[in-house]
Amino acid sequence: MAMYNDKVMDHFMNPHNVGELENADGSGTYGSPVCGDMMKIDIKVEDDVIKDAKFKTFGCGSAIASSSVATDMIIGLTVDEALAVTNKQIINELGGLPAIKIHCSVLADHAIKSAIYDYAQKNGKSYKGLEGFDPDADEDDHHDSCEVE
Amino acid sequence: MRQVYLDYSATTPVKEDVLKEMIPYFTENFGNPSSLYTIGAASKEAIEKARTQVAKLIHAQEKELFFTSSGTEADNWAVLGAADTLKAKGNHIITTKIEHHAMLHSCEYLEKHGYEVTYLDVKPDGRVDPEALKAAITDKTILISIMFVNNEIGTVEPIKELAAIAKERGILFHTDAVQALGNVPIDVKDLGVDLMSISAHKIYGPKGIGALYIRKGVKLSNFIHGGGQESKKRAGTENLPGIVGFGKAAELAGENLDSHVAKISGLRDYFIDQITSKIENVTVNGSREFRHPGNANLTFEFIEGEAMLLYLDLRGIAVSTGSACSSASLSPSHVLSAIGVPVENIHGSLRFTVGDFTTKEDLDYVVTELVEVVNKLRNISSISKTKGW
Amino acid sequence: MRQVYLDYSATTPVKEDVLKEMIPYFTENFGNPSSLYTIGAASKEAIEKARTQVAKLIHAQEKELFFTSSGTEADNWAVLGAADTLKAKGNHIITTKIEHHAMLHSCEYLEKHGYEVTYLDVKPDGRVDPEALKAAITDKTILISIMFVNNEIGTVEPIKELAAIAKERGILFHTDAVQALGNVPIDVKDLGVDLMSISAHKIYGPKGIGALYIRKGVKLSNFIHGGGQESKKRAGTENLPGIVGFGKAAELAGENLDSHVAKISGLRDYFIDQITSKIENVTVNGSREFRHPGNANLTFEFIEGEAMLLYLDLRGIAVSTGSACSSASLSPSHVLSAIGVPVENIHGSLRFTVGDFTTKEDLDYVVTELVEVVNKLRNISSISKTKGW
Ligand SMILES: Cc1ncc(COP(=O)(O)O)c(C=O)c1O
Ligand SMILES: Cc1ncc(COP(=O)(O)O)c(C=O)c1O
Ligand code: FES
Ligand code: FES
Repeated sequence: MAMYNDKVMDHFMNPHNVGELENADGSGTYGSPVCGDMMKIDIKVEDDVIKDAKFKTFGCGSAIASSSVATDMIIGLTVDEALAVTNKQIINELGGLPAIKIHCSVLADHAIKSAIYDYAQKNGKSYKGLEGFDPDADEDDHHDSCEVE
Repeated sequence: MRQVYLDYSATTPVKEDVLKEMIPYFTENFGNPSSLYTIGAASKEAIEKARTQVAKLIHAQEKELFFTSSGTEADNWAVLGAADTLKAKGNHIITTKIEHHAMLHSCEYLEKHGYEVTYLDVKPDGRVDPEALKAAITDKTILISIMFVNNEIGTVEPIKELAAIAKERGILFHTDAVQALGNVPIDVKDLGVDLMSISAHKIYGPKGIGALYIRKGVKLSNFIHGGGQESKKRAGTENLPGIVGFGKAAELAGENLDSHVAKISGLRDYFIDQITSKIENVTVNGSREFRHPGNANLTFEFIEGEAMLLYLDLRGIAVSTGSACSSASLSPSHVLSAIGVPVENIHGSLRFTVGDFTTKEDLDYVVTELVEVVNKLRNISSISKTKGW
Repeated sequence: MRQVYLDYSATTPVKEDVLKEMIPYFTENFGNPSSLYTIGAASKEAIEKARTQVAKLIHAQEKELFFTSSGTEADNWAVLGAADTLKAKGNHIITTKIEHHAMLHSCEYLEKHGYEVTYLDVKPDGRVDPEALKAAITDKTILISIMFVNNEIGTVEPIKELAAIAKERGILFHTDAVQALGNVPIDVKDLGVDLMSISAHKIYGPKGIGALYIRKGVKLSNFIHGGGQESKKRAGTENLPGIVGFGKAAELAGENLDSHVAKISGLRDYFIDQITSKIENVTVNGSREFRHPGNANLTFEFIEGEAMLLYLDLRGIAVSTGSACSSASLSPSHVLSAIGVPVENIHGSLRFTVGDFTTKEDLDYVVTELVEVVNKLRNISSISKTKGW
């Protein structure tokens, strides 16, 4: 498959961390089936460190691979570190994505933020990386971008 | 690993018998058909033989058939040519929302150049309502273009009835028969169409060769200007081996039409039965009755088409999708939209098309693999029946 | 009987190595290049490889090269596309009287649609005078199109100089390089052209495939509308084997350019020497210096070209004529007219073009036969040097 590199294909074929966490500390959903991509992330947090993460994604190869590698990346990070993960890092970790598929990695980056937002809300915490983050507002942006292209 | 090609509507392999006919025209018999000397005349004869073969498949006269470089060029010629020829008469064109991009983008071009285009809705089964066509006609209507068989959902349109409406109003009627050729019987006279586009690579002929049928008496501006080829109607040194291949492919398609249709529709129906009985939340898109014999367009809810396509590809299975995510433009299938498939379901739609080289064993293999792939992807998916969206 | 083909400018046979590359793409590797699955991706790769091969021959970037169905289509696209893109800027186009019909008839079409076209005269040697070009430019000039090498008399035009004039005035410059490709070195950057047409069947590639070079940054309306092929600039399922063949032919043409030119120009010069020394009242048309290496366009006074052509054909020799009588239109060669050949002499003109498979023995045979044919026909002719017309 010329479209995706081997690493992307590997994460797509054998995604890590698929599923849901019972008693998740935080849970976030991002995207919309209308756009063809929707990702849900559950996280387990202990002492401000992400101990576990699981995802479920409706989407293309790139969306699934991004979800897999993004959950791998945040497990073991502190919440602040996880909030600092950008879609660019996700793409780098995957060894690159086709230009038209870049937005699928944005999905993972936003879903992580949404899950942490949920965790912060439930536990009365605040993080610098969440300043100005509004999970619902962003969803509209994403929706727009999926309609235009 | 078994390799199963189920995308015959995208393109077909050239049959050995077709290639065999073509080969000599690349090397020994390479003369320019416009040349007067012997090897030129031999090329000219080969072209005229092919014209007879192709004309026969659609019951046209040889003089009414003009070779082009593709179905796309034939569509462009028909609509842009008619718009130019008839501009004094009017500037309104009627087509449908489910046409191939060759038609839709030609119409968009015309819209930028002073023409008005009505894109007819279709019914949920994918068919055009003749009453809707009647209602759309105005004094300014100069061309009606409605495809014969849709390329995504395989719907066969009521062309004879639609062409009669056009004729009654004295309006030129074009049909894009690229998917119809070799898959449904075609008789241009009986259908009553004025213009018809066809293409060789959908009937086991070569890519890069098509034709436009222009009914005797119909005036149409040229589209490609230059030398006097094709009775001065379509310039450019003729694609000699391509034309010869189209001729042979058309001859075979004519001889095999009945057995081809019986075979592939049988396989297709078997496939749909297997899939719908083994996988839940699957729907068949488009009319079951008026349908391309090889086409099965299916929606698998809760999963995305590109992901399925790639999983299947790794198992040696080639299919295509209506999902936005698999196309360069990222816009979901306009055809599935037009028949009212919800956008989220369009993303989960695949087109399987069965062809002459498909076997029952191939389909059994695909069914087994597909069950696995769908389960696996539904497991990964954030959407499911119980949870909803 | 010996068969001698001396019409390489009309078309060339496909070389065995080229055909060998093409064959698998008809049958096993037939996937639609727009499809995402493996066999589609393999087709896409084959197309990109061919694009690299062709781009290299003209020193273009891959992204600047778009495959078309012929040189004719490339010419149509260039001029009709530019006219459409730049219509707000002006409606004046400059070309020459000696262009191929693909350009001339496209220009005539534009003249019927509100454009004005200046057809430049050429000097008696067939070359455009740069001063004449300068003088023809107006505020409304949007495109200058001048062919690189003429197809009848083989004249090589001073494209670099002419393109520089266009550039200075900010006007788009197109060249029809169909006859130049593989016969003169081409470097689009060095030439400074914006658009360039080429075709495969003149360089031992297949018929029905060409390309348009569009310099990076140049905006050009699409000509064939539809699917997203060729970076959304030229629609239609790609002629996969044709493109692969063009690629291979271009690779070979690049490798062999020097030896090809040396060989055929040597043979051509030998041929002209033989003919002019053995037959009286023969003239060579067009510049001897700036000339296609294989081209010998000769006027045999007092006889008519079609008669010669047919007599030669009976002796296994294939050549072409500038005579009206051998073309469907019966109008004498516009090229020979433009360089001032008297009409009665145009009728007696033949074009011989030497190519890669021509041998000295072939030419000796042709010389012998030609002497006979000319004598015989002059004997029959009602005109002669002594008697006058
Ligand atoms: C309905 C329809 N019209 C037109 C075309 C274009 O034909 P071609 O591929 O020969 O350009 C196709 C296939 O691609 C088609 O399915
Ligand atoms: C100078 C020139 N331009 C254009 C063409 C047309 O190219 P094609 O035969 O590929 O249509 C030809 C040859 O026929 C030619 O010699
Ligand atoms: S999910 Fe649609 S393009 Fe990636
Ligand atoms: S002499 Fe017969 S056509 Fe010219």
